[in-house]
Amino acid sequence: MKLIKAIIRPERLEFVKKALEDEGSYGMTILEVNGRGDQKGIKLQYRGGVMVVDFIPKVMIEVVVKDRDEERIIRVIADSARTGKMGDGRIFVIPVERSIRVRTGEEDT
Amino acid sequence: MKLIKAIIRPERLEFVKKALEDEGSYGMTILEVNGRGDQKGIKLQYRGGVMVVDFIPKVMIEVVVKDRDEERIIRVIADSARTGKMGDGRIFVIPVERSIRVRTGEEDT
Amino acid sequence: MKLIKAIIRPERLEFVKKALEDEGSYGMTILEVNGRGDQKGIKLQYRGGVMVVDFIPKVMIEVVVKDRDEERIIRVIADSARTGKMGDGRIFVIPVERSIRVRTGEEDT
Amino acid sequence: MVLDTGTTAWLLISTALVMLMTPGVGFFYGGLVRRKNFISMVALSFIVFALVSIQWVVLGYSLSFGTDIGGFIGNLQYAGLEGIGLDAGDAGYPPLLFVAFQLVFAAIAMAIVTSGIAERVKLSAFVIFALLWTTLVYDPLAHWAWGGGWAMSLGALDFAGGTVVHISSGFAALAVALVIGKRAGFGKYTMEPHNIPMTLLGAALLWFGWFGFNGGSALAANGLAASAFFVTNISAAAGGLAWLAASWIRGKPSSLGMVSGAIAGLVAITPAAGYVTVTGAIAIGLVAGLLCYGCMLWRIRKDLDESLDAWSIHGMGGLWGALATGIFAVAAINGYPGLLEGSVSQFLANAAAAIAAMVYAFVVTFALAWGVDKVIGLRVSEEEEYVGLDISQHGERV
Amino acid sequence: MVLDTGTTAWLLISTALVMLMTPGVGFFYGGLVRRKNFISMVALSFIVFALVSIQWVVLGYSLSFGTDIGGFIGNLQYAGLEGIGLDAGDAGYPPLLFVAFQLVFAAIAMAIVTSGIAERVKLSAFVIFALLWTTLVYDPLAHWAWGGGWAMSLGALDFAGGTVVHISSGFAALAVALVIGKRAGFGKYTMEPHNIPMTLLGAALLWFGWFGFNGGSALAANGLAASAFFVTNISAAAGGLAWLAASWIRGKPSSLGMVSGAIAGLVAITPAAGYVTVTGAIAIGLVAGLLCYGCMLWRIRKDLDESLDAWSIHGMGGLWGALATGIFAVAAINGYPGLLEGSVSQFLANAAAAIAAMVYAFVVTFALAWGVDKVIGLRVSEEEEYVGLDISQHGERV
Amino acid sequence: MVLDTGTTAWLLISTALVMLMTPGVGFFYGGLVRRKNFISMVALSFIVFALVSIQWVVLGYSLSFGTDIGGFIGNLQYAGLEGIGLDAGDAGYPPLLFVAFQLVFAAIAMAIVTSGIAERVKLSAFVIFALLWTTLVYDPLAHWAWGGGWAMSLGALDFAGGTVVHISSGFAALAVALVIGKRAGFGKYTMEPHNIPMTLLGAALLWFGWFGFNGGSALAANGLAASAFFVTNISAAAGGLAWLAASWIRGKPSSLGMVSGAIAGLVAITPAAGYVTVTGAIAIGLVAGLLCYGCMLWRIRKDLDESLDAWSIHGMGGLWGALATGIFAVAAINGYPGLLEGSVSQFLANAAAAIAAMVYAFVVTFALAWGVDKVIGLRVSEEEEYVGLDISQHGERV
Ligand SMILES: Nc1ncnc2c1ncn2[C@@H]1O[C@H](COP(=O)(O)OP(=O)(O)O)[C@@H](O)[C@H]1O
Ligand SMILES: Nc1ncnc2c1ncn2[C@@H]1O[C@H](COP(=O)(O)OP(=O)(O)O)[C@@H](O)[C@H]1O
Ligand SMILES: Nc1ncnc2c1ncn2[C@@H]1O[C@H](COP(=O)(O)OP(=O)(O)O)[C@@H](O)[C@H]1O
Repeated sequence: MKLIKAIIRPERLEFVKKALEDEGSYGMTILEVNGRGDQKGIKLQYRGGVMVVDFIPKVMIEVVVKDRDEERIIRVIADSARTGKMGDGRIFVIPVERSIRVRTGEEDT
Repeated sequence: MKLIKAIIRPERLEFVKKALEDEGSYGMTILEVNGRGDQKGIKLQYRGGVMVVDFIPKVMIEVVVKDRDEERIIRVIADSARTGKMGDGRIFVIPVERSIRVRTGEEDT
Repeated sequence: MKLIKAIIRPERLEFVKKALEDEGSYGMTILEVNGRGDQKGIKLQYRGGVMVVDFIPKVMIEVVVKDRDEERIIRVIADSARTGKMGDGRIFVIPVERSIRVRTGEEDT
Repeated sequence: MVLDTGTTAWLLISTALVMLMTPGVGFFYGGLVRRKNFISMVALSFIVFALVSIQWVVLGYSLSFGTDIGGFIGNLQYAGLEGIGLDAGDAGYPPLLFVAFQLVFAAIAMAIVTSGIAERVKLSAFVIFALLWTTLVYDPLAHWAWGGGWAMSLGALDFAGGTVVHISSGFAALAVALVIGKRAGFGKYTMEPHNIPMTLLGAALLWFGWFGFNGGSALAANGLAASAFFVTNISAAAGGLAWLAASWIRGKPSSLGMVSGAIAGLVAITPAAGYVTVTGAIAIGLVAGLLCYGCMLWRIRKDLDESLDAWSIHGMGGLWGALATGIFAVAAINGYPGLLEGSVSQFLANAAAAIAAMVYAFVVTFALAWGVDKVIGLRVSEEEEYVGLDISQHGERV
Repeated sequence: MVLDTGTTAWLLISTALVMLMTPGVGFFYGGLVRRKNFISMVALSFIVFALVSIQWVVLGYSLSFGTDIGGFIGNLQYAGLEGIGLDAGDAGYPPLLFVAFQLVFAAIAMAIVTSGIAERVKLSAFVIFALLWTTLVYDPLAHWAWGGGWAMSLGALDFAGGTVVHISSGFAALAVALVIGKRAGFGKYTMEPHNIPMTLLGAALLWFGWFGFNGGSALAANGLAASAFFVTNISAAAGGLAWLAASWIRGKPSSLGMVSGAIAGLVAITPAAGYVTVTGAIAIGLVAGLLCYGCMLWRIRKDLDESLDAWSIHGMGGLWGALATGIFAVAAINGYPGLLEGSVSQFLANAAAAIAAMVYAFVVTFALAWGVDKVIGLRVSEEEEYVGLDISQHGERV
Repeated sequence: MVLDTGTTAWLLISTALVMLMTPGVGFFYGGLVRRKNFISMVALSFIVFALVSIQWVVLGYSLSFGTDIGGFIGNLQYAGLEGIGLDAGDAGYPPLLFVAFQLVFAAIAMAIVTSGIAERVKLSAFVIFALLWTTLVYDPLAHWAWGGGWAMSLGALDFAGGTVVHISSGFAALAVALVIGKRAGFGKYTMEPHNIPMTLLGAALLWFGWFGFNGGSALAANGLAASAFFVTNISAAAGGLAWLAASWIRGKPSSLGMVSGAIAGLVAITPAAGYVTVTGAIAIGLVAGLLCYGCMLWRIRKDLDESLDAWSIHGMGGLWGALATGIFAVAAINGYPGLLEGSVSQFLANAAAAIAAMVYAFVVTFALAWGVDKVIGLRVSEEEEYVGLDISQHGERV
């Protein structure tokens, strides 16, 4: 299994949720985070000066998927989260060794 | 080492904390998250219509443990977090390669 | 690639950000968390009794770096986050298999 | 009589001050519940205020202040505010203003009751329950004490509503809590107040508004109003410090203890505000702080989920206040001597009125709640309670 | 005339109550926007209040209440408050107090307009726009209705500013929203209110302050003030319940519906408060709640980003109120019969004044906003909007 | 004298308005500190209010307004409010009401002082310090200016407490900050305000309450009250805009700058409110906004941890106000000419009183704080400070 950790724009969350649902993928966890990427923050001009807003609110989505779904889910998230502008975010894939359901104590495979 | 990432019901947190303490496991980090599981959200009936509350507040616990403690800690968390109803949550196990103490800069093994 | 997950004191965040910037590392994600470490919470004396504050607000920094930067970034974070007192925090290193840019859909390597 | 513009101004603003107390209760309660029910608590206070406003015009004022029927209730002569004038009336201010001033009291009493059903009440059932309660519990009690009912004839004193507003709502909250049952998980895990600053804000608005509540009840801008105003503040201060000190001895001096004690002091001085001296007020406040704190601890020990302590603070504080009025009243203030000045009869009249109100409020509320529960169900489903009333009842989220 | 201390006291406190409404609007709006613009909305209310305070002293009062020029505007005789006395004046209270009372009305009108530019206005441009608007839109409208202008001569009734404050600000918000354009992403993704409790707090302060707004407009502490006070509350209650019920039928009874309806009721009763009975007020409030709810739904369907619904609530609620005043006015209250008592002319006068105000406010605001936009740009850059106005305009963060 | 109901009504409500300012200070400060100390700041304001309420009854009023002893302090004739009547008194309102009105001033002064010890004071020590401070600093200063003390004899003017409340609390905050020392980490990392909206809410309550503070200080509902009310508002507006503009030039126009400037304007107009014209008030406010902003920058540059700027805003704003009263007083308003009308003596009297109060407040507060620190320790332990006062002092968490 893999943990797909996507950091996206908050305003794209609805689209990503919808897209994942359409793929039949329901389980996921959402975290409110702040992030800074390659753009090094947003530069605002004012009165001749420059102010850099370095951390922008983002949403982090964590989805654990079976290995065979990895590629598909990544595409779904990337496509639905995309606006094409700086700050669209990243997706990281991390290996997951085990997954246990608390309710039953059973292990998913 | 392993990162045990458990997503549980907020109201079970006290029990899990207590149970981990009894096992002598103190280090942990807690995050407030929102999640959706296999139940696909909670359905509420109203006035003939149906409203789906898809994200429910959950607590994510992250504990990094030695390999030999993995199984024990998973059991402790799963048992103390369980209510037996939908929404009890998941536990994921992720490999950790290194762990460093900031205070000393030393590496735990 | 590696996910460097550092849990530090909130008041050291500015220093860590600055230090990472000086190293040319900009991308990172920040989460507000609560944590408990080996110190088992802070003990407060009052009126003969003792009250244990077990969870203290911390900041979690997640940075994904190339393998060759791992050591350097760990040192930078550890050094800039250190006060030398209990509660300075931990750094965990987790393997990352892939990293995708949402904007372009391309994979970093 | 000639219109007294000063008194009219004071009653206008007092009415506005008391109005602000109803959302004040909403924020006070809203901070104490879990996050998922915050909006629900505040919304209930607004809904109560609107419902009672309309009910008061249609029926409530007349039932409370119409010509007495058997000592129990008023007749319907003023239904729809028939015949209420805008002139100077008998007392130097417009009779309609008296209707307004009394309206805001009826509203806040109902708002206080929401303590007992917090985090689990079904909104539709609540609307019906609220209309029944204000009509069948509040209006008769207002009539008894102020509208020419038996308690008034007996000479029981209730300056600003210790019995009418606080005993009634406090014991009603207890009754309805028993009918609706405990919150899911009560006693199994802690239910911490999710936003203490909002509770403190509510407390500030309540303390502020209470000057209109008690000061306005002099129904004139005069020395009596000033005295009621002053003792109100002092009793609040004494109550707050007493609870703070008591909770300090047992552990930490919490801010919630400070404001709970202040409200206990405010409740207890309410019936007494026009009859006691500053010294009496300090005594009343101190006892109220300690007593209500003790009642709250007892309630928790007994595993009663009267969730936000309307019973321990308003119910028991109101009971103490009613008795204390009979004890500490001083003839020099307003012509009524109490027990300490030798008037046993005053004390007995007050005790009788208070106990009767307590029993009536508890029993009738219990019956009403039971009936509503049987017919349409007072409580949300378990799923709805789990998700929280904000989402399940209002479709909103903090 | 001899100074009437009761009336003076009532006007002093009424002025303070209305002052509190301006930050009340700030919190009401602040809770409705996204987190990144919360501070901005509240800050705008404070800035508006300060700007209008100064403008009113320098020019505004005189333009509004100076000797009439052509039915359109006042002259500059009172510029800098020249010749405004502290004595009893002609009406038993100090003329300067009337200036203060009117000042807080001018301020809140401008604050309501910020609905139309929420989350995207450039602060520097807003300051200029605000000064122009209050001078060229608000001041003439105040003059028309109250300062001896044509609407007043015509006999149009506007007790407390339904036309002057609400129609003007509501239609101005619509006009400026059209000029500034939609928020980035509007219609593409949902923009949920980020802090409903703060909106409820703002609503509580508005309801509270409105007693000064309408009650104070009697300009005396008397029966008329009491009547205005009473009908204000009842219309709010009716409006809140109407909107709540309507939204319940369509889905969930939201707390925002409850308070939006209450404000619709408050807006609609504003011009009528001194002329109608309690029954009239219930009708006015009920219709206001339903009408404004419908207007809001229409606005959303039409994809108009008049973001916080000043148009549907203040604009359309004010319009309804102006007409309703002409319909429901009752001679027994204040000497003016309305349509239901057979006075067609009263209805027509009110309709004419309301429509003129609507057109004037819309057109002139549109022109001003357009001009400011051309010259210095009314809107922040896309980047700034994305980050939010709190950071980009104020350098602050919630 | 005959009771004047209008004046009585105005003083009743003014007292309530000023009462609300104390929690207002709590929320203003609470938003400025870090999250972990939010409850603590608000709780301190409630605790102060309760403590001072009791102290005022027992001792404070008499020390302030009892028969003069050597120009320095009042005697104990009114201890326990002995002999304070409910009749019309000499001035047309009940003497007890004057006691209440003065009480709320004493309370807010103490609340302002908490700025200097924010986020690090030990609650038990604070309780003792507060009782000492109000008795040994506030009461004498109130006596000097208003109770028949030397400053009053000298003819120094302090309409509503610029010296008594603001200079005293501002310089006291500085003194106690020096004794208690900087917050751990001060200067090492930024301590950002954690909840600016709550600070804005506090500011709204303060601005609102200030109408009672200054307007009520006319001690009558008349033209002087109206004038004091009006100039209060204008000075606040001018102060807010001045600070906003100054901070805009240096960077961003922050909302905190807007409200800080408004409070600076309110502070500075306080002593002058009954003596100056609208033009004077604009000048006073503008200078206050700029001056206090400058003082704040200076304080930060000097690395002084007078944490929430009571010194720069209340202390220095109050000092400026006291001098400005001596400069801008106009005989036509209230019979007192100032420097601009040629009265050097008025200016000197005011300067003398202000400087004496400043020195007295600073020195005595320093000594008291030092004493309390030596005996029981004014500050929490490092661990407690690190966890925050909410948990360590109150056992509560936001
Ligand atoms: N190296 C990284 N490690 C962890 N998080 C990152 C990293 N780079 C980017 N992020 C996260 O992704 C978000 C979007 O990244 P950004 O570079 O702004 O997007 P884009 O790649 O479209 O320019 C950031 O705000 C941050 O939260
Ligand atoms: N595939 C997944 N990836 C990430 N998080 C998940 C996944 N499935 C479930 N979760 C998390 O676990 C929580 C509980 O899951 P749920 O399926 O509701 O419990 P149960 O298995 O008892 O039905 C969810 O709210 C979500 O936060
Ligand atoms: N085993 C662990 N698993 C997950 N998080 C941990 C673990 N141990 C510590 N932490 C996190 O690190 C933070 C700091 O740890 P702590 O032990 O207090 O620091 P120190 O090592 O300096 O004493 C904790 O608050 C917690 O969030």
